[in-house]
Amino acid sequence: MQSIFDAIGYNSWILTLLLVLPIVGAGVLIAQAQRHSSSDGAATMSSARRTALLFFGVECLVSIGLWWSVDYESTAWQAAVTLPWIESWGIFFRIGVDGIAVVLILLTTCLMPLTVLGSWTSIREKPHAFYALLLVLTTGMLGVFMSLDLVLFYVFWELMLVPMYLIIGIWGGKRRLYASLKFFLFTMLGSLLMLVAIVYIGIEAGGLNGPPIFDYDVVTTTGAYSYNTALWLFGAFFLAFAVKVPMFPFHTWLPDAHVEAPTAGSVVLASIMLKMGTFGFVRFALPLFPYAATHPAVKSAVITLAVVGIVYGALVSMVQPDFKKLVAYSSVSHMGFVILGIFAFTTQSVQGALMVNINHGISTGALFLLIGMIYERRHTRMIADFGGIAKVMPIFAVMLTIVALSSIGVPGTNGFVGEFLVLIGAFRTEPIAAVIAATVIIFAAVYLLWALQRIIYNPLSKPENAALKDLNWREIGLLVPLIAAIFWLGLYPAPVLNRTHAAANRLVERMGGMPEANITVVPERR
Amino acid sequence: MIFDLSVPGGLMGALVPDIILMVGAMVLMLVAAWGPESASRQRTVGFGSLAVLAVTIIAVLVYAGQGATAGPGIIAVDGFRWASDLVFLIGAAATIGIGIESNPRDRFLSAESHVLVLFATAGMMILAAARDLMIVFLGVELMSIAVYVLVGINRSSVRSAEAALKYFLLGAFSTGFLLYGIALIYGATGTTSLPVIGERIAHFALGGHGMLLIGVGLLLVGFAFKIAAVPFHMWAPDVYEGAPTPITAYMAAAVKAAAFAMFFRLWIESFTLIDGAWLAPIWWIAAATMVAGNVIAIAQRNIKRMLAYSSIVHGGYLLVAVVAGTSLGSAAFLFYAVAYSLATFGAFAVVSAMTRPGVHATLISDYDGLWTTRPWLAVGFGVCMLALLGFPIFGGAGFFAKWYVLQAAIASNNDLLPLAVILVLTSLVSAGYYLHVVRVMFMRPRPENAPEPAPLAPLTRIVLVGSVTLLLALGLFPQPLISWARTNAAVTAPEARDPFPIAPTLR
Amino acid sequence: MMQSVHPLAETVARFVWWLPALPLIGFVINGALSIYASAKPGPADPSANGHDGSNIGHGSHATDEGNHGHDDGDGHDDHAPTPRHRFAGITSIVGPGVLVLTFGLAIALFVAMRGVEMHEPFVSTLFAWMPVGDLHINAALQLDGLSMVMVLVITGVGMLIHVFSVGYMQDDAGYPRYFAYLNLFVFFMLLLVLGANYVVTFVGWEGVGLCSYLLIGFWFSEKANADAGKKAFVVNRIGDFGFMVAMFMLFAHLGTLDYATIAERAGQFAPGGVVVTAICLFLFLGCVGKSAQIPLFVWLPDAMAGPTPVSALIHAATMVTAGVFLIARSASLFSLAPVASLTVALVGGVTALFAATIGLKQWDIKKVLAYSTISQLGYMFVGVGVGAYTAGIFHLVTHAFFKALLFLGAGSVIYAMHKAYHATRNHSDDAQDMRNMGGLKKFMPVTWTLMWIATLAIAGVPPFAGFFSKDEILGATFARAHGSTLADASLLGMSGSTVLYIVWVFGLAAALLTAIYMTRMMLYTFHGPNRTGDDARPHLAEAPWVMTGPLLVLGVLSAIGGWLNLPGVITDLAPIGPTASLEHWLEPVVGEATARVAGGGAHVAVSTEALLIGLAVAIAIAGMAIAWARLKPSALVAKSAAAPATGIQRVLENKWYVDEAYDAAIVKPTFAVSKSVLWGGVDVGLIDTLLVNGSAALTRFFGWMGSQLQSGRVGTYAWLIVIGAVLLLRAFARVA
Amino acid sequence: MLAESLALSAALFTIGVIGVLTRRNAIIVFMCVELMLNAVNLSFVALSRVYGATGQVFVIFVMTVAAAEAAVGLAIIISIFRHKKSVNLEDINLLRG
Repeated sequence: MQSIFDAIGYNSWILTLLLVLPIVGAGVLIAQAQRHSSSDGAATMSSARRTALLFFGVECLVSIGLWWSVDYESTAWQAAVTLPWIESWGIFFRIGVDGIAVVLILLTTCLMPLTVLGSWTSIREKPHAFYALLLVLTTGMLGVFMSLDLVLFYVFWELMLVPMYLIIGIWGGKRRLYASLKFFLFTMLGSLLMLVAIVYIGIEAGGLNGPPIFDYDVVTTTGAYSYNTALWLFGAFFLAFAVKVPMFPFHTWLPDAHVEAPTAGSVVLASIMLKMGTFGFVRFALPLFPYAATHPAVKSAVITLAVVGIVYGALVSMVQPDFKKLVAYSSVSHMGFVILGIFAFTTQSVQGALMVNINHGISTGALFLLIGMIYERRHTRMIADFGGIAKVMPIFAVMLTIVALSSIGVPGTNGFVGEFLVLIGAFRTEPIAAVIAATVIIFAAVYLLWALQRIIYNPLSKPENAALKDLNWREIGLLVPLIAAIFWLGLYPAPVLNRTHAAANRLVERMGGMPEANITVVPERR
Repeated sequence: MIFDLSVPGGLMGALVPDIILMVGAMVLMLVAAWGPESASRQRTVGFGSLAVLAVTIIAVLVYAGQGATAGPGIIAVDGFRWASDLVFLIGAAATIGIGIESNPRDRFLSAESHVLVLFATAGMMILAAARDLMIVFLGVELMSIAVYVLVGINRSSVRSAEAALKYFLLGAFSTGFLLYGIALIYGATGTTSLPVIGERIAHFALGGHGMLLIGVGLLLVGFAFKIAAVPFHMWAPDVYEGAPTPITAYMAAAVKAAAFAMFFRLWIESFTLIDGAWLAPIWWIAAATMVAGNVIAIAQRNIKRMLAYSSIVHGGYLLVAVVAGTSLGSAAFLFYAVAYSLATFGAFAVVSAMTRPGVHATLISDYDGLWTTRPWLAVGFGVCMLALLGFPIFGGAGFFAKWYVLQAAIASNNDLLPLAVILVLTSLVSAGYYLHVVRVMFMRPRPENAPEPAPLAPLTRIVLVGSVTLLLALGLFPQPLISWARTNAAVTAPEARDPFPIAPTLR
Repeated sequence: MMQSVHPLAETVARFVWWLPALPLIGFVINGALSIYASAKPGPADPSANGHDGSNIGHGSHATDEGNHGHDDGDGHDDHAPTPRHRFAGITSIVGPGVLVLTFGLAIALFVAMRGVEMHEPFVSTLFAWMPVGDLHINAALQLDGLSMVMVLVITGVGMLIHVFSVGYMQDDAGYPRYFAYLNLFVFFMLLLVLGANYVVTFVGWEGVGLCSYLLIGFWFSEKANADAGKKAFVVNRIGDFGFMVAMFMLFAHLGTLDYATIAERAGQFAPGGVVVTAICLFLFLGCVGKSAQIPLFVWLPDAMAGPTPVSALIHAATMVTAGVFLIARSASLFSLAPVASLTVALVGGVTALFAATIGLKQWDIKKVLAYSTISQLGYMFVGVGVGAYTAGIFHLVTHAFFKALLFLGAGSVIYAMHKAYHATRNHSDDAQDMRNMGGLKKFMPVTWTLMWIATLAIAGVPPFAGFFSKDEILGATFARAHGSTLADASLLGMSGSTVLYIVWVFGLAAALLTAIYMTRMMLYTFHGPNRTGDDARPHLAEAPWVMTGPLLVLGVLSAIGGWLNLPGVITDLAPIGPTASLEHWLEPVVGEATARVAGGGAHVAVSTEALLIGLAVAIAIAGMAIAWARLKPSALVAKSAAAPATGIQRVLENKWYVDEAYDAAIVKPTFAVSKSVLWGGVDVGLIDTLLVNGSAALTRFFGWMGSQLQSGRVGTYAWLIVIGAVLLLRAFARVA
Repeated sequence: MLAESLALSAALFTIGVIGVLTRRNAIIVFMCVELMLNAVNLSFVALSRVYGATGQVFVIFVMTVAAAEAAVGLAIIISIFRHKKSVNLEDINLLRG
């Protein structure tokens, strides 16, 4: 396997290709849009979605090789590319991956074709623009996972913002204007301060006379900031990532954005964009400022926020009348687990956090796709408008149940593996936080099962629901990979864990956490 | 090419581009005045002006390409001058380009408007070249008087007249301050030559000289007025709203750039040694400008007023580069001026295209759902808005402009981090109104009764497409522009020893 | 740690993974059939023509906890003959078939195990599940005495119940779905007992909870059923929380979650130490949830909403006993934590008595059995709590026999009642209410006989199974109170000895009540006059052989189950069988722990032991006699005519209002706080309205203010310029 | 003598400023601006006594420019008078906000 990849030089071009391909796709779509401007809507829609699916499909296929081609144990960046960009400012086009990034990249590339399928019939207005934006968004997201230059990272980070803003704002629901602006401003608030911090870091690293240096490897190893400075800089990064994650209390953009976004928007937002925040912590905020991040006050504050978010998100989820909002708040809860896991600084918890990242991407993505499917049929997301539809949509019911169980974290599904690892790891350094966080397995069951009951169980009392059609082949087909992933990661997560292990361990070691347990049982006195 | 400025020939040689422009402008003025106003004359003079500009640009490029320098004298012959000149000249070309097409729509056909743009540009070029306070004054007035007239050029419009009156009265008022400042500096140092002022401040340790400081303060008032910094900004929204749209763009971009160019030279050549005195005031002016401009812009409904406040705000951002004060700051200014001018002209090209004959107020809500009828117009305008917001990639070079300013601020020895933070936080506020425009264009439905916007006239289209393309291209590959800005950053030019050092008697 | 080669390695034991795999295959097949049927509705197929909802409704005619006529809305085809599911044939073979195979394999394994001397469990590692740093969690199965006993019970009883279900569920529209769930349940249950570490056990633990959820809510279009399923899951999750925390602590302190390694390293814990006590208490929280002990028992009575065979399998014989299993499995830990063990015993004892009191006044036949189950589970916890792990497991096994029999018998009764009501189009009367039964003896003689056997067994009448196991628990409790590490510890300010005596008394009292309520149930159901109604009476009849057959087998087991573990005191007296075979069988697993709990404690004298046995028998018989004497089935009236209960009776009938109390104290406040304080207050109010939109509004307000300042008057502007100039000059003057 | 001249210049300048601030007639305001400029001229002339001709040259420039400015200014004032029939600055506030 390896030799085949070497023979075609796979590692030398794959990352660049992944970034360029969606842009090309967007260009093709725009060209198509010009041609289709006068023809009828159905033809426009089908040409747009076919092109988009083609590009996303190719993107997905070519990316899969990364799974094997990359040396996960190596401490060097894999598939790295360095090109000059803005030399006089010390900014380079420098990309590369490690195990953590590969997994997230694959999550992205594999999920995107599904979002196209999920939008297959629901995007009727300006479909070319929609898919073009989705493609551009993909480049932004992949770029974030690959960037090894702070400025490049920031550019990709912001690159995601506008397409998503437009996707929510143009194709969204009733309150889309409010939601999209809120999304934009929240995210920008965080990232602008990070921008200042990045400039500062670069100039510090460059020294008085040289140009600034933004090379990841340099800035993470040379930064010798005073404690105070490090705290401020960390704070700036923290805010950017905390908003994106989102951590309590910076989360209120999320429910609005999720609810108003079209299905594809919600899926991308939940499944991938939220991961940017946690990825940012792992890749940038923590390695850059290990002392600030492990400062007891900082650490306990972050862990407290994470735990509050976990419990709070779950409790607020329970009382949501809107299914999408419910899932949105549940995201707050799930992402809290990721933060808890990362900041507990043990191998298990960090690896678990990475798993939760992926699991949340899969499960919540699937939930939003499912919501999209019934929304398309009923044009409502209110839980109270449903009930008993398992009778008329049995396959939908099965799918929704499986996905909900995965989100609840029932063992055997992916959800369990992540949460379990986070908690068992976090317990070693943050026992109280872990125990409080663990209570959420109860609330998660309450909010999701209650919603499940009110949607697919209970009497079929609403006449509008009686005629609902069950899922068609396209819908089943797009869910099946997700369901398969749910079980695969639940039953045999070892391939993923092995791939992220080295990178996670490096982080934990750098942060002075507990890479390996050091069990010394001191006999207690009674 | 080295010009000896002490002989008339050398001086003339160093001023060739300026002279080309002025001579061309005078000829065209005669053409314009030769007969009655008419559409064809307006166009003829307009294209003639463009031709003059083109020749001037070529001259500037030739001079810049040859690396022309000069000995001591009253004008500077250096990269900073040529770089600034290019910004003004291209801005003027864009103004005239839009004006040729938009003036008839606005129901005035005065061919003089284009010529006046040339004169104003000549003033700016002189300003950028000035190494003597007298030349500074001359340049300011040449520029300002022409612009006073330009603002009121639409005689049929009461708003235009009101704007002109306000601009004129307040402009003259601020000129008074500027002039008094010059007088006091002259009084304190005994010279009007910028490098000599600098030398004497150093030589005689004038850093705490009261008259000098008050002079500099008054000079600053005049400067702050020209760039519409808070609290000297009040004229700007009214004037920008009342002036013909191309002139508004011209004021927002070129006039402001000229003032900054003058200021950078002034500071770097003369006043680096009294940093301590004026850093704090400019710091506060910059902060106030960013905060107030952004906050008030939020409340605007009229697109030109909104852009006026936006221009105030960008003045504030540039002041941050000024406070940074290093040559990095002036390089940042050059970069910023280009990016900002591109975005401004792009935006005003759209505003001009969207202005309907006889309707004076262009509301932001007129852009509702523009995307559905004129997608590319909306995209172009959106790019300009994001550029003004300083957003990467989609805002093109706008991001790197802001980046440059931040970098200059943070890299300077002065502790400007708080100002940098204010800059980014107020940028967040600015997202509120820039995105509002994007949002009305893309996310609101087009009202049923909304008129179909007229197709983009060719020159306006060139301005828009050119601006947006350049913005985006420079947003992806800013390196050439950075190199250009760096090599042409304002530096202290070599100056012969002060021939007759006279100790200032006034203490 | 690894021994050379395990004696079982080369035997059939290497196929141990087929045990869970077989039911899983059954699940996949049945599940696929179910989905296929609903996705591809064939012509004339009732199960999926967009109206299968009504057919599900039909299915529930077979049994229902509440109002018989719940599906009135579908009256149009209510009495058309209900066609069977089109895949009923395959399902009837696959569903029970996989269980038969599994049971066969279990027997083979059992035989293989008997053939070898085993000191260490046989662990079969399938693959590395979660290898993370020093945390190595394998998907591994463990075969030892304890898991073998459980496997036999699960597959054996499970097989019988599968067979019974073929008859019971035959007309249900969700027939394949039912068997899919049931197979899945067996899969998870086997995983639970076979797991070689806590995490695999936890998979099964949660999995059975999931199946329980799905099966309780099997007829999901009834809100009450869906509610009950959800309640079961959520309450179980409270317990699972404890289980998880226990695992975290184990890993943090011992660095492993494998049973074998934990047993090795448990010695690192100080006996009675805080950590091990906490671990055990958290584990016990898990058990409390799963096994429906106080305070988390509330879900089990509601769980009776599921089909009756489900109640028999999941909510009586197997799943709910998982807690007992877990404590036995963790015996090495519990034996080090006397306080935790005492807590287990005390909770078990209190639950046994408390649930029995409620059982006294229930009218729904399944509810009686449900509370009886809770009560009996309490006994088992007393057993494992006092360190008599074998006794607890013994009772678990016998209980599985007789309680499964009771439930299936009840199912058979309900089946008959339903058929009768269905035939007479009676939608108003409750087929599960004992007040509507009476005198069924003559209609269903087989069921009657078998259920009496089970009743005698549960009441503790010798020589039926329950007698031996219950007696062993009570005896052990008494002995431990007498002297053991438990007796030396203290709980709630009482000495361990006192606690154990109290538990013992509770156990005796519960035994009395058990005898009373079981006799009451039998009397009201089978004896006295019939109250079903004159129309329906002729339709009452015995169930088909496919249902009575399993009953028969269970009847035999209930009768002779006690022979599994005959006490020495009896075999000494009369050599009717081998002494304490189960104890020997489990000795490698729990022997050490049992001995540790017992400490050097004095053995109870044989005479005392005999006395205790006599006391137990006396109590059982007394209870039955009291019931027989006091209760007059002839005085009962049908449910529709019954007067509401008053006083303590009403309190009992309403289950001590525990549900209501929880609702008012926990559920409602949590929701209210979440909704008004967290969502309405913090989220919408504080963060969104005040901070987010507030700052936006403030900015806009300042913007508006600023633009008001922009008056349009040149004078104002000039003033501002001058003010600015003055400020500027002041700043410069300050420097000068 | 120099100090007195400069003081007078400052006083005149201040008077001009106060005039601009207080008067409402556009022409009078403009005259006040002219007063300010001439006050500065006085400074220049006075300073020339110390430093040489530069100040006087400057004065010539200022006067020239002021003349040009006056021409433009009066034209603008006439233009607004055409529209408004008034040169009272209080009446000229169409543009605001």
